[in-house]
Amino acid sequence: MSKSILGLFQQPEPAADAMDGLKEAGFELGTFDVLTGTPYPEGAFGEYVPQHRLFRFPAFGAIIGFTLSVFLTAVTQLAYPMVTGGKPIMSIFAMLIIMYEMTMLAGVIATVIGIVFESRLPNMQPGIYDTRITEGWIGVVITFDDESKVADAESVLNKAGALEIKHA
Amino acid sequence: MTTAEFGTHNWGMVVDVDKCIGCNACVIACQAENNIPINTQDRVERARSISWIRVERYWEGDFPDAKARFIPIMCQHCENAPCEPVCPVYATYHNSEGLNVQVYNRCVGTRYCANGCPYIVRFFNYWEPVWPESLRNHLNPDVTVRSRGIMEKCSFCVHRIRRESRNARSAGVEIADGAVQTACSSACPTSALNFGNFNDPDSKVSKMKDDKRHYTLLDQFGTDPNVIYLAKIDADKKISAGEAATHG
Amino acid sequence: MQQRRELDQVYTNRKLLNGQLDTPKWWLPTVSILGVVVLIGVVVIATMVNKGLGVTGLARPVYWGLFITTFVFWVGISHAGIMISAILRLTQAEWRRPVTRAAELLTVFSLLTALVFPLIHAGRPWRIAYWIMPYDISRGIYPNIRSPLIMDPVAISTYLTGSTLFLYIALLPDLGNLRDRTTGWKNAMYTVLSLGWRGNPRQWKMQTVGGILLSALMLPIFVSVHSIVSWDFAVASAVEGWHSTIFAPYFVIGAVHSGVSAVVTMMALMRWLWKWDDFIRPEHFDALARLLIVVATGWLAFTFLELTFALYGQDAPEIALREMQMFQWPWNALFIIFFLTAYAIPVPMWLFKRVRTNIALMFWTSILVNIGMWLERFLIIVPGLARRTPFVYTWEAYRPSPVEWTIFIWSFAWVTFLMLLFSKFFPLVPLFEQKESQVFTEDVMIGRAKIPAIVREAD
Amino acid sequence: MASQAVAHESEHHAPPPNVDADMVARELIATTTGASGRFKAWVWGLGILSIAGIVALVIKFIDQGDDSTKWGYVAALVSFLLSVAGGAPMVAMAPVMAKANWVRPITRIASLFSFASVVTLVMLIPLVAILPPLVTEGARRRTIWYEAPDYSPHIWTTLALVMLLITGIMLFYSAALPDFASMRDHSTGWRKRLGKRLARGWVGTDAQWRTLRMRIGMFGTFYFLILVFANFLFTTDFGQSMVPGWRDAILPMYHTVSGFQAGVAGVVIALYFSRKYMKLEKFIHLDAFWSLGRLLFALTLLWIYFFYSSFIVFWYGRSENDIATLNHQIKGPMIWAFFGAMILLWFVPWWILIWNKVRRGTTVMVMGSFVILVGLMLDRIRMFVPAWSVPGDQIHEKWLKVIPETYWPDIFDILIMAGGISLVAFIVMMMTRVVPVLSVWQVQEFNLLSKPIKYIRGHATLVAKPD
Repeated sequence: MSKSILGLFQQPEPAADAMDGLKEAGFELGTFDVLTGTPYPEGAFGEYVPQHRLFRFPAFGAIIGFTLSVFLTAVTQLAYPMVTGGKPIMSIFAMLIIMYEMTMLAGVIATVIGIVFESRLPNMQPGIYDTRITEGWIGVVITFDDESKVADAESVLNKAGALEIKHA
Repeated sequence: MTTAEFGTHNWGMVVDVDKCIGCNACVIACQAENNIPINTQDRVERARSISWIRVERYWEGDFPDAKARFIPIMCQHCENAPCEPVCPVYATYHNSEGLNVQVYNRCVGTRYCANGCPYIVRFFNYWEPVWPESLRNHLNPDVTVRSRGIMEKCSFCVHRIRRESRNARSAGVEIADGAVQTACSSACPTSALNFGNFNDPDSKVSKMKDDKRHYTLLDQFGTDPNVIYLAKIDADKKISAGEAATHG
Repeated sequence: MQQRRELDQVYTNRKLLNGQLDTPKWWLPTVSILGVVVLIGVVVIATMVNKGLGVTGLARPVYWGLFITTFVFWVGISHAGIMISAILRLTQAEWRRPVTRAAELLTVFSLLTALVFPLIHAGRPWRIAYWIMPYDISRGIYPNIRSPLIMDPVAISTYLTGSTLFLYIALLPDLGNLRDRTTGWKNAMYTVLSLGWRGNPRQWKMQTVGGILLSALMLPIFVSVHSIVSWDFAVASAVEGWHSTIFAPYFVIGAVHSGVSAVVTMMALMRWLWKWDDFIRPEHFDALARLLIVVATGWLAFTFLELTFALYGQDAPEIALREMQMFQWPWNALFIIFFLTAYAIPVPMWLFKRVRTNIALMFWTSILVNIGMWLERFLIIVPGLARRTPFVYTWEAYRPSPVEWTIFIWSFAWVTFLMLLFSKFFPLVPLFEQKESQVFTEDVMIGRAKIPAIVREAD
Repeated sequence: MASQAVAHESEHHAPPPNVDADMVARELIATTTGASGRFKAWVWGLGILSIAGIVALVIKFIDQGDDSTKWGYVAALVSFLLSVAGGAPMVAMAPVMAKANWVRPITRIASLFSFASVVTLVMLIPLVAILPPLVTEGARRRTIWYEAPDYSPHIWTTLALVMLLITGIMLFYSAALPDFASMRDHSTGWRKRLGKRLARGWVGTDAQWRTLRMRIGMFGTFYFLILVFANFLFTTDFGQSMVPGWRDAILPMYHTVSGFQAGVAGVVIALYFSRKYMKLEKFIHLDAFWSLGRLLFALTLLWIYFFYSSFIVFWYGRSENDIATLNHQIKGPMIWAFFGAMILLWFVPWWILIWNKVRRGTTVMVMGSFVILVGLMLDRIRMFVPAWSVPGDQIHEKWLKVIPETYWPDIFDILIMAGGISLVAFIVMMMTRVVPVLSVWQVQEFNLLSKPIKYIRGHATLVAKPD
């Protein structure tokens, strides 16, 4: 895994400064990221806004669930055409309810898969991290392809007032 | 949709209330024929007795000129049976001969069907049925002994229907009208209970059911029963126990 | 509504994780006592399955009794979770934050409990595999999907699966937090469970967007579940008092009423047991009580409609049924208690802010509501079945047997037991939401007035 | 339902800037004067249509006043108007209760609809005259008035609608006091005089504001209760009780909910046009449409839910009542209207409103709202026309034995319906000449309570939530 360093801040402002500094220092977006213990308003650190395709997942799941349910409900009735209470063999209005439930179920499951996938989890090598981030500290993590730029990254972090810099 | 129109048989019963004398012979016959557990005093008191057919008695008028009215009630084998669609396992459904059949082996005992039935003719087995030693050999081999935890009800003596149709098939003839008799109808001394095939226009029951006295129980539920009642004719006033009960 | 309180995050962690990081003194004794009760219940259930339903008080024509009532009751309670976490999330109500997880938890566990009752109330439970696992070809018969009893398991399992996943997704950041606070095998466990959560913008965005999306998806399920449960009853045209078109929304709003009350009860308990006075505050109870007033009044309107249109037909059996339900012993007593506890006592009390912000009073009133709502289900199901129609030749009223009561009590012990067990390993108050509300609330000075304000992201 | 989520895609525009209070007052007061030519033309057209409608109503009453089976369409119209004109002010109320900030600028335009309840009353008059009494030749028909006097339905429904009108106007007025004051201060001519008279010495002291808020809350609550009550009475007395055996407990709630749906749709339409043609973009932010869109979407789903939960019960129950009701209400001669309603009231709006992009825009939203209104009209027709076409000698049977011949609209009905609807539009348009279409003080409050801020590096809005 490539080299990466983590600068720790206690306040959002200096963290944001660090992010700006990194942009100016010519690090392209995506190579550096901010770690927080709570969600901040989007773009609060001037970080790049992550793109996602979450909305496709439920639609996809719903379609699968719907087709499955149509098949299931229709086949179970046609395979055993037993008249009950003078209801039609293909009782659409009874089928609708089960079709609805299965559609929603598949939609939800697909959404959850989507959430996990889109947040790039599970990730068993999370990389450089600090437990104080869940205590309100803010981490700015930079990953390098070449070792040369480590120094100016550190300088940027220090200039912004990083309380601590970790290497990994 | 109803199954009666595409089957060759549509078994049904015509009950002439006018002829019923309330002797309860049908009830006894049914109990004996269908291996129904003995209704001990305790079960009757706890409203857990099982009687596939019952004779209800109503009093009309006040003493001294009170009249007793009788009406035998068994499963009505409705075409639009409320009990059927609610069963999750098809344990009760409508077969092609117009019977509302109860498949004991499928039943899981949700008792939902009994909730749906307005005639209260479905019964639940709370305990494993037991018979005294002396009665062990009196059980009818043609009829399943129902284990605990399942529903049961009048089957129009389906085993007799099967037997007759087997005989007819082996003899290569149609089932003659009146060949099939349920336990209750064969036991009825006044032939108030008449069993037969409604799809055969010349059968006895088909002729009887067009009588102008005919009515069905609780018709406001639209169940379309296969048991037709013929109203009681009264010298002084034209009202039958059945109607009194129906519009009760 | 939400007073702003500066809470240091370290403090927040320590307080809200006190259940997991160190065990409270009362925890072990309580859990063991509950465990004993649960054990007794399980034994009783086993004996009932072994002996047969004769041990219950059921008798013709009342074929459904305490079990189905309690089933409906627990399904109703389960409507707390999505009501709180989904609807309030979509309406961006700030005060929902400390409540959401506990509510979702209540949903999951009460559904698990509710599912037990249809199983054990059947005559041959061991055969119910036939309609839970319907598609074994060896049996050669499929289930009858026209039956509401098939729609029930489908709907409830959908709801259960959905809320469980929802719960887990919302748990991820807190699992990461616990991972950072723990060591040893616990640390390993939380590391695996948190899937390597780090808290970068992408993950947080998925939390917010995904949370709202899931809420939007869960909402229709939430509505459908209790509607389908209500159709178990409403489709039976032969049962006066059941065959009413209003049942679906009527049951749903009743479920919300009882569910939200149950959440109030739980919040009070959490506040007392874990000493979370800083996080679960009077204004939360205040907000919930305001919500409850609206819900309860809506529910009352539906009750009124249900009654009106029951009598609307002016059929003799229907009127006889209502007469029994309201004026005959013992139903009349139950009916009076039901009305007093479900509406007449709590709602007028909630009108006063002093009551709304008094935790003890809220605790007791919310319990009252649930007594009333249980009675409501009982009064719908049993008198409806003990019909007053022609050809009902047994006018036997139904009296629950000790066995049924034991199993009824078991269900409560079971839910509490599961809750406490969960609380040992996972935080009951979502920490990150708590902190988020710290980040997202500020005070604005309008003139001299200090007014709490919320940061809304521009969209 | 995926896109019901309040996600915000990549576009990250800063929220629109605030407007200074004095500018708000000046510009909004200015909108009452200086109507464009197009506006005048519309007003004339609508006015003529309305007069034609009223005339047609009178003639129809003289001509066919004796035959109740011919009045189904008028009943449907009354129900439609009750839904739209009655439901719209609720849009002003419900979110206010929830302290939503986006609703503040648009409460006025919603509460203007309450004046249109006049039309509902006018159209109700002949119906009340024709509605058969509870007891006809000795037989009492099924109603909610079990043993009540014979004319209770007539009295109480009328009373409820009158109450609705009064409360609606009171709601409007109590919220409009400060605006009359600002008219008094900034307007000219008769508007100035009117403002002077109606402002009742409003200067905006603390006490006055407190009473104002109290009044709004009080009248809002009353209005809601009365609206539900009116829906309940109208659907039962003028709908269900006209059909033997029609017993649908959910119908009043169904009617109310679809009424809210129609009300929101009406508000969206009014909002769209006033925003477009009165240049109010900087007061009515897209945020309002966004929130209204979500509300409308939810109500659209509620419609199908309420409908299905009554339908499935009939479908399973299949007692004689149930079958008769289904055949009469749905499978009968009005099936075209039913399917039309189903498509236009649920299916099409559902597929329109499900998209975030649509709910962030205005044009497609307003189209969807029009679709909903048409669908609602069809829905009311399929409910009330069959109900009223039941011959008077059958309405106290136990259940409907034969499905009666339906009644097709004649020229009068068409004129009446067109007239009634255009009269509503006419009244609302005229009211915008009298008072500002957006409530001045609430726009100012909106700007006061929410201000765009720069949060660290990102854009956000800071919304104050006063208790």
